[in-house]
Amino acid sequence: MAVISENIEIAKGIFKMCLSGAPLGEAGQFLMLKQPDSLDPFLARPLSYCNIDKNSGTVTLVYQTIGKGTKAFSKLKQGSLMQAVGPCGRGFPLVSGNAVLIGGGIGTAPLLLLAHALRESQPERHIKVHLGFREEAYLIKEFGQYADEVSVDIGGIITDAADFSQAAAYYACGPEPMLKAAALKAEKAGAELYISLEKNMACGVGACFGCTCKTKGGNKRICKDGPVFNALEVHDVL
Amino acid sequence: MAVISENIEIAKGIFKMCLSGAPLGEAGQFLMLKQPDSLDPFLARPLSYCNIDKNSGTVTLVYQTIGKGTKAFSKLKQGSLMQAVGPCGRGFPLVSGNAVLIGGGIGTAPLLLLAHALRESQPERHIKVHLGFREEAYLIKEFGQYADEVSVDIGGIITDAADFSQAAAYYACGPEPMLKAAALKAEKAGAELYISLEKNMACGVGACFGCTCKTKGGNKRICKDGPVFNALEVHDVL
Amino acid sequence: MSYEPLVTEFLGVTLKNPVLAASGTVGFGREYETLASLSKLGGICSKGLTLNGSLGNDGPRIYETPAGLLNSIGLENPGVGRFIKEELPFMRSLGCAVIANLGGHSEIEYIKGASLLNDAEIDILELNISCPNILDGGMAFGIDPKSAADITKKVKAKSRHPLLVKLTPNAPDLIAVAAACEEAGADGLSLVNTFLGMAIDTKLRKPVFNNVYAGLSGPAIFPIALRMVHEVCKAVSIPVAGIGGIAAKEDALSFLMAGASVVQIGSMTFAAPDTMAKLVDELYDYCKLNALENIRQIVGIL
Amino acid sequence: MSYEPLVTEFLGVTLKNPVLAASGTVGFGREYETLASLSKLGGICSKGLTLNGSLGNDGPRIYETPAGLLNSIGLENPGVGRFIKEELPFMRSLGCAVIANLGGHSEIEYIKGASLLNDAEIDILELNISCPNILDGGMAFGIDPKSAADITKKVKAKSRHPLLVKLTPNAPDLIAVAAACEEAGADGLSLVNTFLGMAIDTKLRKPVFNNVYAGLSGPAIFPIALRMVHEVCKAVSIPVAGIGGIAAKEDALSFLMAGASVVQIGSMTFAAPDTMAKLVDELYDYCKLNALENIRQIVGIL
Ligand SMILES: Cc1cc2nc3c(=O)[nH]c(=O)nc-3n(C[C@H](O)[C@H](O)[C@H](O)COP(=O)(O)OP(=O)(O)OC[C@H]3O[C@@H](n4cnc5c(N)ncnc54)[C@H](O)[C@@H]3O)c2cc1C
Ligand SMILES: Cc1cc2nc3c(=O)[nH]c(=O)nc-3n(C[C@H](O)[C@H](O)[C@H](O)COP(=O)(O)OP(=O)(O)OC[C@H]3O[C@@H](n4cnc5c(N)ncnc54)[C@H](O)[C@@H]3O)c2cc1C
Ligand SMILES: Cc1cc2nc3c(=O)[nH]c(=O)nc-3n(C[C@H](O)[C@H](O)[C@H](O)COP(=O)(O)O)c2cc1C
Ligand SMILES: Cc1cc2nc3c(=O)[nH]c(=O)nc-3n(C[C@H](O)[C@H](O)[C@H](O)COP(=O)(O)O)c2cc1C
Ligand code: FES
Ligand code: FES
Repeated sequence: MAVISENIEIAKGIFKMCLSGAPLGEAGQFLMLKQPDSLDPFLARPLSYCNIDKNSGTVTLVYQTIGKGTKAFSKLKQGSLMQAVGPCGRGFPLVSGNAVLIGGGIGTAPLLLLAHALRESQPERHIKVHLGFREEAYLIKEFGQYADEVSVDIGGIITDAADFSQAAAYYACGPEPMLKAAALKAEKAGAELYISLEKNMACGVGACFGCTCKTKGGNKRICKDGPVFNALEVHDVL
Repeated sequence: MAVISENIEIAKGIFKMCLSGAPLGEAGQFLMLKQPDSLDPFLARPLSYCNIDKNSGTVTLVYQTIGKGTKAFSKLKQGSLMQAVGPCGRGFPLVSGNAVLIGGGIGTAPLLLLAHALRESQPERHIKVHLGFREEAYLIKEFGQYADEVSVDIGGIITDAADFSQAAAYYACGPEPMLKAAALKAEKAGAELYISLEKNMACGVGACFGCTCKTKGGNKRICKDGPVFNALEVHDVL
Repeated sequence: MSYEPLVTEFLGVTLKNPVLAASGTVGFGREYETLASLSKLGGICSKGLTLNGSLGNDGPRIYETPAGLLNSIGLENPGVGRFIKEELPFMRSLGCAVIANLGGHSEIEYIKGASLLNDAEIDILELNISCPNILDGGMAFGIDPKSAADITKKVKAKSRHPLLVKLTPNAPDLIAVAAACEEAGADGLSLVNTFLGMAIDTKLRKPVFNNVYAGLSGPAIFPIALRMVHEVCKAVSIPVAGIGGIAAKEDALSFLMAGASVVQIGSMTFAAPDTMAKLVDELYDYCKLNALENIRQIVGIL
Repeated sequence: MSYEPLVTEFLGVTLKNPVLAASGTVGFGREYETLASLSKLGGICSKGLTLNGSLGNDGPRIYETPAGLLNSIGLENPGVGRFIKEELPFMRSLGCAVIANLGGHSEIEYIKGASLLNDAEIDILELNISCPNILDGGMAFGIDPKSAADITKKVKAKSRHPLLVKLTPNAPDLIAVAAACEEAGADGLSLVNTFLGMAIDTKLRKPVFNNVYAGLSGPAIFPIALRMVHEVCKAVSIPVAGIGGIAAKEDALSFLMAGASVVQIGSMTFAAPDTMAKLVDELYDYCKLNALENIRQIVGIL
């Protein structure tokens, strides 16, 4: 059982939760989180690793309050227990060379650990981050720690800002229309793009076939075979 | 919606919760309490007023952790909201003259407010309190504020200690076997005894007929017509 | 003219809104009058009545379950006569529609009860042929299409009130029962009553309830109740009152979209007494936000 | 000799304990091997297999409900052949009993699937005539006593494995189906599969699931499932596997006391993967504390 060491609102409706004792994982992987001893909500909620401090073993999650589950999370106090199953899924491949990260809204969360990991794995590469928000930006300072350039857009269309002709690999996470636009642009430019998909989940570990999506390589479980896919593989289903 | 201003363990498995903004009531009445926004547990839990500070409007409840509901209560932090419906039921009549209060285990809780009320309504009367506990005593100091004599018994049979020939009225709250023994002794001695009954409740306000008990005067709803009854009235059903 | 998007015609009765209190969960209105703002509602259903009244079942009557509860009240009620004298005047004073829920152990008891209610100023008669907690009668009438149609026809013949027949989800062929009741003259159907369930006291190694089985209600049953209401609404053309596990606005909207003209809220009132009043406000806001002239525009929209 | 109060004979198979993982909730064991300590269990049921495999249903497949969930997986599976080659060896390596759950769209598909499984080292064949999520076949076979008996008899004739027939709570007359399956040669019955339920996306004003209806499971259904298992256990004399909403020890004990010889845990594994392993420990402690020589002493004790 993990313990909540911090749980604060960092922007309107956006919370940061720090856990100690949670399983550690890679950028793009996620945890299935649930308040123990309550059947309401019944299912665990998937949240991506936003950052990990390997020294202290602290996992940071950043989440938006949407419905019942995330609202209940936001009310938990420091010291509360949290059931954390993971690391779930396959994360972002760390392609060597320059990288461009494109995040929309709460989709920025997993990209922070990705920037962190890209920087660590290849300190000299250039990392550019495009972040788009509806109203209020967050995590900007944190991205500054790892990225060379961070451009922030509020209210616009973030994929318009990105140039798909420069980097070795592109990574996108955010709402489906954004992913779709990115996938189209990347395909046209022949760029390598990895995107993170979402679907309602029951088990989160690949056992229930509840989150299957159609890909070029047949049915894939988003929770186990994803959530990160090469955009070419899932292009049709977006 | 009431707010929790304090929620601490005062003895093993016994918690004291203070609420501000909860409806006020009389000794022997109770509140139907529920954590808002959660369906687990589904029903509200009845807890008796243990004390009331009329100046600050603070209600004190003392409860034992039994199952799901009370365990969940024990985990709530200061500042949490609580749905409090009440005041429910009819409380203890404040018979004038000397009084003897007999409490077993968590049944002592409502007797504290009773001692308080008896003292206030007739400052010169003599109030004797017998308290019995399985293992650990609690609320003893608090009873000392209002009662002339407080006798505490651990592990014994509390009704054996009480003399039913001296006071104007007797009040008992505790496990059913204790109430039964008290009712028998009181009847023999011709003493006036009021007891507080318990039964699983759904509404707590008299609407569902879920807590009916048979009395000499016909079916009575424990939540609305009780929980306090003259022992003679319910003797047969104990 | 003011904007009144919630006004609903139901069985010829004009309701302020389509939110009703389900039978057995608000007694005869007194206890929840203020707590649940009953006068704000479209209507309230009385506790199930029987001709001569009843003391109800012995033993435990309430048992909490995950997101619901089992009950075995057994129709404790003062009888139709005393209802009319002692309870109805108060119910009427609330200013919302009054629905009398009538149970019974035999055909003759139903018919006499319904006849007696002809003397009473109620808006709708809800025929409860679905109570699982009495051993003879009750649900037995609602299990089988033929017996359901039979009692519906006979009560309809005697009653001057619009007739709402309340169905049980425990019927082997619910759609056949619904169709049979429509055919037999029911003016509307309400469903679901409680699901037959069980609880065991594992310490005592015996059933919790004296009757062994009891009725399950509450949010737990919502997905099944919704499916049944959807099925029945497609099968009949009389109006339906959707019941079962409604906890919040989304649930009520779901029932309406599935085809129910009104909804009844039961168990959730125990958990949060302001549920129904809040729902009325939220449905109003929903209509406004979605520019609906009347809530009926979403009824059966699926 | 050591104290082994949980060892259970079931359909001629010796199980370490009466705690099984329900079909469809642990896949073929790989993903939950460590998380759910599968090798500690009495056995695990495979995901529902069909002769030639299936890609499952399109659209949303999972929808949370109060204390439960609706699913519309639609039997996504690799087919019996690939199961035997690719999944069974791993399942066998877990060291608990292996139950193959077999679904189908037609009689011939069931029979061929069962025949193919004669080549496989499984302990029990669970005949799934209760899946509500495929449009033809599946539950259709389990709704009616005659068709249930028919398919049971035919599969029994072809299969060399002990036959557990999994029943649907959506059958109009569940007891008749159970009795018919017993009569037709079933060695045991498992129940319940999921309840037909519905969810509506009120924003889109359409059903959440492409198939409109889906299967409800989880603690929400526990009281109804328990009642059904109790009814069936009284009606048949073959062993029963009790399924439906088990979340904790009390629930499992309730099923056993109602007459089930073993229990299967499904949805709760999603919510808390250690549920089944914890249950094994707790049942052991229960036996010890209550001085039971074997857990079977409480089976059907009501
Ligand atoms: C792999 C993955 C990683 C994610 N990482 C993050 C993150 O780091 N931060 C963050 O804020 N959100 C993240 N999400 C989305 C997050 O899981 C949902 O917002 C959350 O489950 C909503 O739960 P709720 O109870 O608040 O909402 P409700 O709408 O009440 O949830 C009802 C049901 O739908 C599911 N659901 C609702 N929205 C989504 C969604 N977008 N994706 C998957 N299931 C959903 C819930 O899990 C639940 O089962 C991630 C989703 C996935 C699949
Ligand atoms: C009028 C009244 C006043 C009470 N005052 C107090 C008090 O001041 N302090 C205190 O500690 N306890 C009091 N109780 C008992 C308290 O309500 C129960 O201990 C509590 O409801 C148990 O809930 P649970 O979820 O912890 O237990 P669970 O056993 O999980 O509860 C399951 C269900 O049974 C009901 N239930 C269980 N035990 C009782 C009981 N003894 N009486 C009524 N319903 C019960 C619960 O309300 C719930 O519906 C009072 C009970 C009544 C009826
Ligand atoms: C305690 C209780 C008592 C009930 N009594 C009656 C009754 O007398 N007559 C009736 O037709 N239905 C009765 N019902 C059924 C409800 O009216 C309703 O059909 C059912 O509870 C499902 O709705 P819900 O899930 O919103 O509670 C009762 C339900 C409960 C919980
Ligand atoms: C996601 C999911 C998939 C399921 N797949 C199958 C299946 O393939 N075959 C089957 O017989 N039952 C299947 N079931 C039904 C379960 O085995 C079980 O009967 C049901 O969920 C009730 O138990 P529970 O409440 O413990 O989950 C499935 C259930 C769920 C939730
Ligand atoms: S959520 Fe179960 S397989 Fe993905
Ligand atoms: S609990 Fe409803 S009448 Fe007492």
